[in-house]
Amino acid sequence: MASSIRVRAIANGEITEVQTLIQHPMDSGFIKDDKGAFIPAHFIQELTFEYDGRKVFIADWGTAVSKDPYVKFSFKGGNKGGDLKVSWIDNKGETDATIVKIQ
Amino acid sequence: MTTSHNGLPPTRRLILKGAGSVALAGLGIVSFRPLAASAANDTYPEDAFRQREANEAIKLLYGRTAEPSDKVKLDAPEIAENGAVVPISVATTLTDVTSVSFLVPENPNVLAAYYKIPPGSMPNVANRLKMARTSNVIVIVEAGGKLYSATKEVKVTVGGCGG
Amino acid sequence: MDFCFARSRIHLALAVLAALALCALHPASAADKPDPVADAKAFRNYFVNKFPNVKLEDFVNGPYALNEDMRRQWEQKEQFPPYEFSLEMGKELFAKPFKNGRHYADCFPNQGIGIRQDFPYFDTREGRVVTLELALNRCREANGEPPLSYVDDEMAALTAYMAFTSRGKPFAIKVPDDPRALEAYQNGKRYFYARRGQLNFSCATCHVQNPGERMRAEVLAPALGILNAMPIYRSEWGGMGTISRRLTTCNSQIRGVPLDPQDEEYRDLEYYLSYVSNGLSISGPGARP
Amino acid sequence: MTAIPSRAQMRVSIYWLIVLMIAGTAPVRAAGSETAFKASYAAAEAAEREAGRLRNQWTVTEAALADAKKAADKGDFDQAIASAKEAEALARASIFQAISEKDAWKQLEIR
Repeated sequence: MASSIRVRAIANGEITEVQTLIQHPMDSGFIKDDKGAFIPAHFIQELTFEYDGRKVFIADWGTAVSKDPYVKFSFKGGNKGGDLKVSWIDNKGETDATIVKIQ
Repeated sequence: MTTSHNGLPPTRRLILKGAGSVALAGLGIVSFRPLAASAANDTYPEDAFRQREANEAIKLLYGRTAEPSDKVKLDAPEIAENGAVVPISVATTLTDVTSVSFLVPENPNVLAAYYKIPPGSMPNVANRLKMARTSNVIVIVEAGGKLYSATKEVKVTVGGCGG
Repeated sequence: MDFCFARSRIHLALAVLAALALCALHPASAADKPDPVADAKAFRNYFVNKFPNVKLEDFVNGPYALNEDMRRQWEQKEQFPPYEFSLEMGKELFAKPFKNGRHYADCFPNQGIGIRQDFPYFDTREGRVVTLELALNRCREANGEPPLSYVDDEMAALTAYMAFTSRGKPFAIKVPDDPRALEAYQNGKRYFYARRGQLNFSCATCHVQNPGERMRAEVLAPALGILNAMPIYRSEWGGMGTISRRLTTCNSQIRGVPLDPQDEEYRDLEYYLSYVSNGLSISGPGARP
Repeated sequence: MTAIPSRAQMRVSIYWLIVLMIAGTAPVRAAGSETAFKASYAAAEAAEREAGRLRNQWTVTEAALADAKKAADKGDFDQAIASAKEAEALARASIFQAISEKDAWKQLEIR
């Protein structure tokens, strides 16, 4: 299975800009299916970015983050070719993680 | 399947977290403000995410109130092209920012996202949020231990006629 | 909202009838021989004159060409478009061999890369319009695979990938010198302008007379360039959707019972509508609210 | 191809449609019987089939037919007949639309 996580991390001088898109339903629990039953909430709760052994960004998400969620942030000190680790855990305890090279 | 990011299976991680706080509370070490998270605190603010009132969510998240500030620039559309995916971002000239949160008071759960900004990371964040209906969007920037906010109304035209 | 004014189906039907009765008093002029070249010119001129501030090549971006606030949202989403996953799926599906070892690529010129702008075409051997969706399923069937649903994710992903490899290439639809081709073209044109459904709308009611206006929550796209962006990822669908899916939902929205996907009338419609956008670039897969 | 109706024919069909629609909206005073329902339903179905042959059915017609059937299954024949008559009126309106649009579409064409 391909990773659920897509990352673009680009270093420009001392600042690295990181954009991430994750394949996830982000079901809010407030939507009904075709049969009128509520689709249970299923959403990423925490998304963590680590570089060089330190956390550079932590996203805590609720049910209002869009399907296939996206987030952009930037941090100082990232080097081209350095490893950025991205991982998430959702409310059902499912997880995924990936490591990408900063470009 | 990959493992959880701290190497523990997720259920175990949650149990440990719960057990830890009970134990510490029992020893009387922790004053009862476990929900007033800061960037150093890694817990998921579950209760804040369940709130239906913006003030309640903010109180649970930070334990204090925010002041509007023109140093917080909230960018959101006038009219959301679709409430399912509304691009919203914040930028600020404030220094020592430790967290950023987005709230949508008209959503069933008002707190949408809470971002912890460790030292060395920039206080500029863009994300895409769901909006159930026309609402203010509130962004709160926590900087130097104080809270600053900006608010903008986003119109959401819901498709269909309700029937 | 205009769409909601009539709870009573009967009252609306009466209104429709009144409108139709008025139309009947002014019979249309006699049909001339179809002239696709003149049609395409008139079609383009109409939109260029209606929207003098929109660059011709921007019409392929649909409502985003007409509405600044929406355009900004679109551009922000395009930084990392939500259709990325569908596009990847399309690429994988396209490369995956059939059970007999052959590939989609074997069914198309140039291995299927950069050819979206040539669809639909009129097959003079069979005497009918062949769309890209139809060609993909025929390719499957010729290789012993069951056809895909025309309205599901896999077909959407495949056509998204094929459109993506064709971005920037101008539509190059041909109406060959064959009376059947001209007839198909004319049939597509008729379908485009004919009113249908209880709301008594034609395709043109929305996409010729009212592009840029809001209908329910949507800003209507101009008909010029509308297929160049197909398939489209719609936030409303939370996924990529084919031309077939869009046409059938268009019909339901005006309270008409949709035809079967890839029905002759839909294929002819696609033929006509693509032809009159000749020269405008493929921009698909597109993103729409 | 069906012949394009003359204006006189159209006027006749408009007349019938209005009659049918008034019938469809007027409350049925006498208790509806199953036999009366079957007749109304068959007429509605026939009209909807004709609309299908002209490739111009309306979703609301289908909904009214389904309503009629549902009411009949519950034994509410007054409601079932009313829905069937509504379905027939809608189907006839869609037939009329299809026939008149065989020519009327040209008025919208960009030239």
